[in-house]
Amino acid sequence: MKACKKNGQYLMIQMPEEIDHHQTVQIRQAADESILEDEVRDVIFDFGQTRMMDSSGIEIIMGRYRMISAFGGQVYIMNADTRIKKILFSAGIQKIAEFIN
Amino acid sequence: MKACKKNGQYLMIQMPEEIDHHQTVQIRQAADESILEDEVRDVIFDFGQTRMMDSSGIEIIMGRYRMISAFGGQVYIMNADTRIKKILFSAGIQKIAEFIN
Amino acid sequence: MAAAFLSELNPKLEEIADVKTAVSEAVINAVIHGYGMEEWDGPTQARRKSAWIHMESGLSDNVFEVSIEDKGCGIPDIKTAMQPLYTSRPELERSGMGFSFMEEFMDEVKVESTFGEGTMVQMKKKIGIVEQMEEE
Amino acid sequence: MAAAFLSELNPKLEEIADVKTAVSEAVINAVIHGYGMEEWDGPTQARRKSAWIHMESGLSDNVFEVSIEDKGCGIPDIKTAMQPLYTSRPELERSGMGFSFMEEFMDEVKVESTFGEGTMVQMKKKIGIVEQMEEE
Ligand SMILES: Nc1ncnc2c1ncn2[C@@H]1O[C@H](COP(=O)(O)OP(=O)(O)O)[C@@H](O)[C@H]1O
Ligand SMILES: Nc1ncnc2c1ncn2[C@@H]1O[C@H](COP(=O)(O)OP(=O)(O)O)[C@@H](O)[C@H]1O
Repeated sequence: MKACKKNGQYLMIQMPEEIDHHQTVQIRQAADESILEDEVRDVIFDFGQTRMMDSSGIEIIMGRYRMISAFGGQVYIMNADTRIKKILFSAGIQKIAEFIN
Repeated sequence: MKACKKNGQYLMIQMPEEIDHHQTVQIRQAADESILEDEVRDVIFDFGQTRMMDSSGIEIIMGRYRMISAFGGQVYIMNADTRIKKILFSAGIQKIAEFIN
Repeated sequence: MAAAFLSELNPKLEEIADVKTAVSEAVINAVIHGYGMEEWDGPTQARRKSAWIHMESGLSDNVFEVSIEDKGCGIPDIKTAMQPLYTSRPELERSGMGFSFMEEFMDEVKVESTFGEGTMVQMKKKIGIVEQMEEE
Repeated sequence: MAAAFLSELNPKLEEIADVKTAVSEAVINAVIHGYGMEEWDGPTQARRKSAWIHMESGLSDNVFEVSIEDKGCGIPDIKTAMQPLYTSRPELERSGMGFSFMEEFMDEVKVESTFGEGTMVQMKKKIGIVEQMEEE
């Protein structure tokens, strides 16, 4: 998938402008393949382009966290704007993911 | 607007993933300001991220063409995928705009 | 809304974009032409007016159906309205391609309208036909 | 659909995103919980089943209203269902935050449901309040 870039042990996932269930189904498939096959350790979600997100955005982060945390992996969240941050915080994502910039 | 970049006489407009009426209202405002204030000559629409487009995508191109062609300006279309190209062609956009790559 | 249904059927991405485009055309037509909302001058006037759209969408037998209905001004002459490039609002930068796109992207488009009373657009599209044939 | 209405009122971009999010939650709930479509195994089964969603949205007096109705399985206990983090489908990677997001982003959320018959979610939100006050 175009939206995933692997850099060494990191999987970088470029989140779309609008995150809903339909979008996350695709991202999830691609991400899980990458995590399993390439033995990725950490996952970075880049929300730089994202303007709208429903709870499927929470689900995709929590799901990837469950997969990789068992093996010592860490989830990072990048470039989330104030609105997206507020949504992520209201679901307690700061407890499982680290916000970078 | 973040989506507009000026390079000399060009105005480069980054089209969103999904182009509908709501999106084009915003793009139009920003583009027209730029065309009028900065005396831009040519306009480039970059469809590289676009996956879905309704007829408002046609309208925004035709409208900008009308504004700038009177002063010798030209409209270019960049990075449109097969699907978007098909839509643009079905509306005859190739008669007023030049497709680059 | 359309995408929510369709994504469960593993359709081609193109099919989802087709349906979204067609629905987008019909809804914006209801808002702009049916209710003339482009002229409402923001919240002040909205306080005095109201506009309703009724949308029903469903899936049965692999066919996605959607209808979009408004109680707006209606279309005096449907045949003319559906012609490519025809628009009653060129001043609004309308392309006149709305109905053409609906017809291009859907398998079936039916328009019913009573001038002064409202408009209903019904559309159908078969989804995931390729897989269906392979499975048989 | 919601965006089409709202954009004519020059709302804040946030307000549009809020409404889109809330509608998205309600629609996907109808599809996944109401009709259990996540289990339909693609087109083959879709040929035998059907699913319908009814959506009505409108604007009057600056208040955007939307209702989303399905004829799916219904909710046995609405109070439990609406609790943050509650989901009946953890195996599907559902977060249980759907209703919480609807309540967070809209001014009013009402849920009616009859077990075995279907569910209706009605939501309201005032739009463009800032401008309204300035104009008065
Ligand atoms: N829901 C509607 N209510 C009233 N008139 C409509 C409606 N939908 C379409 N029309 C009429 O049909 C014409 C053609 O529509 P369309 O092909 O979508 O082009 P456009 O929207 O660009 O004008 C419109 O200009 C308008 O006069
Ligand atoms: N339209 C519906 N039909 C049937 N059950 C529903 C519907 N909407 C919600 N529910 C029930 O309410 C629960 C909570 O919903 P929600 O807060 O959106 O969380 P989630 O969708 O993540 O499970 C769901 O798990 C489901 O059991």
